[in-house]
Amino acid sequence: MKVLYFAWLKTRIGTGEEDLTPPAGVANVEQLLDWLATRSPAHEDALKARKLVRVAVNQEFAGPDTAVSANDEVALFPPVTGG
Amino acid sequence: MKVLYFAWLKTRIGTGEEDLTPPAGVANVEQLLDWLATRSPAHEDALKARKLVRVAVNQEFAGPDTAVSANDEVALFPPVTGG
Amino acid sequence: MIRVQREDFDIGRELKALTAGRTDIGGLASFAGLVRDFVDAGGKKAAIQTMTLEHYPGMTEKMLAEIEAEANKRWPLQASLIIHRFGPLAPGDNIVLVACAAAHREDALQACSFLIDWLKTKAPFWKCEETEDGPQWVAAKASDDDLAARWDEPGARK
Amino acid sequence: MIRVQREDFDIGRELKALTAGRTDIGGLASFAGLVRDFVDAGGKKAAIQTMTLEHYPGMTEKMLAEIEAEANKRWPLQASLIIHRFGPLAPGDNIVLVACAAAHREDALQACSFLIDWLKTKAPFWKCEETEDGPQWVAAKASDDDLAARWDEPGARK
Repeated sequence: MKVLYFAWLKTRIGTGEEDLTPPAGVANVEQLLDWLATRSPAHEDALKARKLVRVAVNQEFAGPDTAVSANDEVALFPPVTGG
Repeated sequence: MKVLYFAWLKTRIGTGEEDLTPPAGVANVEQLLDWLATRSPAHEDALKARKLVRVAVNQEFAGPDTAVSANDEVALFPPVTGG
Repeated sequence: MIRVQREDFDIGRELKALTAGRTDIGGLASFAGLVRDFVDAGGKKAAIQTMTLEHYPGMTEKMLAEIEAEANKRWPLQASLIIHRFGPLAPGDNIVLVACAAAHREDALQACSFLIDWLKTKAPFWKCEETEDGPQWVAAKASDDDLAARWDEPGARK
Repeated sequence: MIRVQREDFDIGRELKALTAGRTDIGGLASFAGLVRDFVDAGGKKAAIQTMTLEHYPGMTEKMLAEIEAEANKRWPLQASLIIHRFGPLAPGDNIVLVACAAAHREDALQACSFLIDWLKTKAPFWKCEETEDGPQWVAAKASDDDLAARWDEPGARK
């Protein structure tokens, strides 16, 4: 699974992209975020304000229940501020 | 009094501008239009559809009761269609 | 700024002049009205060859200045512009340009809509369209009155 | 048409290209977003030195295309355009341009507002402002959500 981070999530976690193999129990976005938060103190810190974390799965906005699997591209980012 | 005509009022009346001295009884816009309609068959015809005639007195939109006097510039025109 | 002119204008140049050298503008909204080649004439489409815009010199400038002042009263604008042409025009030609610059986009967008709505119902211009059926003075549209009336509603910014 | 690019764009040239050679367009509405030199940072004004726009390549293009398609579904547009920049920008620089051309002005104006409202809340861009207090990621504004929500209301054109 390719996991991307943008804006302050990237800054805090210290990388913009990780290639990961989540454990078997990780089947949706919420479970993925829970698991990511355990990967390092920086991950935990960045994912603390969970309400400010938006997720896209394969470049589509996703909710906590959206399914994720090994070949997905999952992006984590704060609410968008373009325009 | 300077009376100006625009758009189809000008075309139908056959002139864009007249210098006129209305009779004593003409004190407001409605009375002026009534009097103008008597000036020629062309005036009468042009002023028949009174609902389609808009009036400005000294370059301000005016109603039937707006006062008019000798030194005024009065303009008659159809509803505007600019922009 | 307002301008009433026979000659064409360049939209890009006008917009650039409005924001040139400024760094306090967050948004620039504009609307340009162009001459369309077809008109609905009594239910059927008629090709427009030329359109002639007549206006009331003197009152036109006065009304445009009033309309621009009203927009600046209702919204915090950093710059505004109305250019309106008169005389003979061909399909595809520019007729009018309105533009509003503001720190916040919604102010610029709303003021821009307001300017064109009020122009349509308050500026003394009259369009005469030359079609294959001869010249036709364009009738005012009730929908334009409705759009202008929005800005007089109790909830509207004033 | 959509474009995501690092380099600047010329508003006049882009608008001209949208209407060039066409005589069926009645109105052209546009909105340009620019970098402002001041920002409200926790109640006080801070001078912006630069702003950097980060985005999500791939998803950005996808979302802009979806937003443009939605505008064309809701309003009868003859042409539409979204250009959004990324990378480092200075106060006064262009960020974004949206434009809509239509036979009738209200379609062009509404679609233009819609495009910028949806862009603000759905396009994966993030602004980082460099002030004298250091770099600050811009927080999303609730007012932007409200403006975007207008287009989801039961009465909105869909």
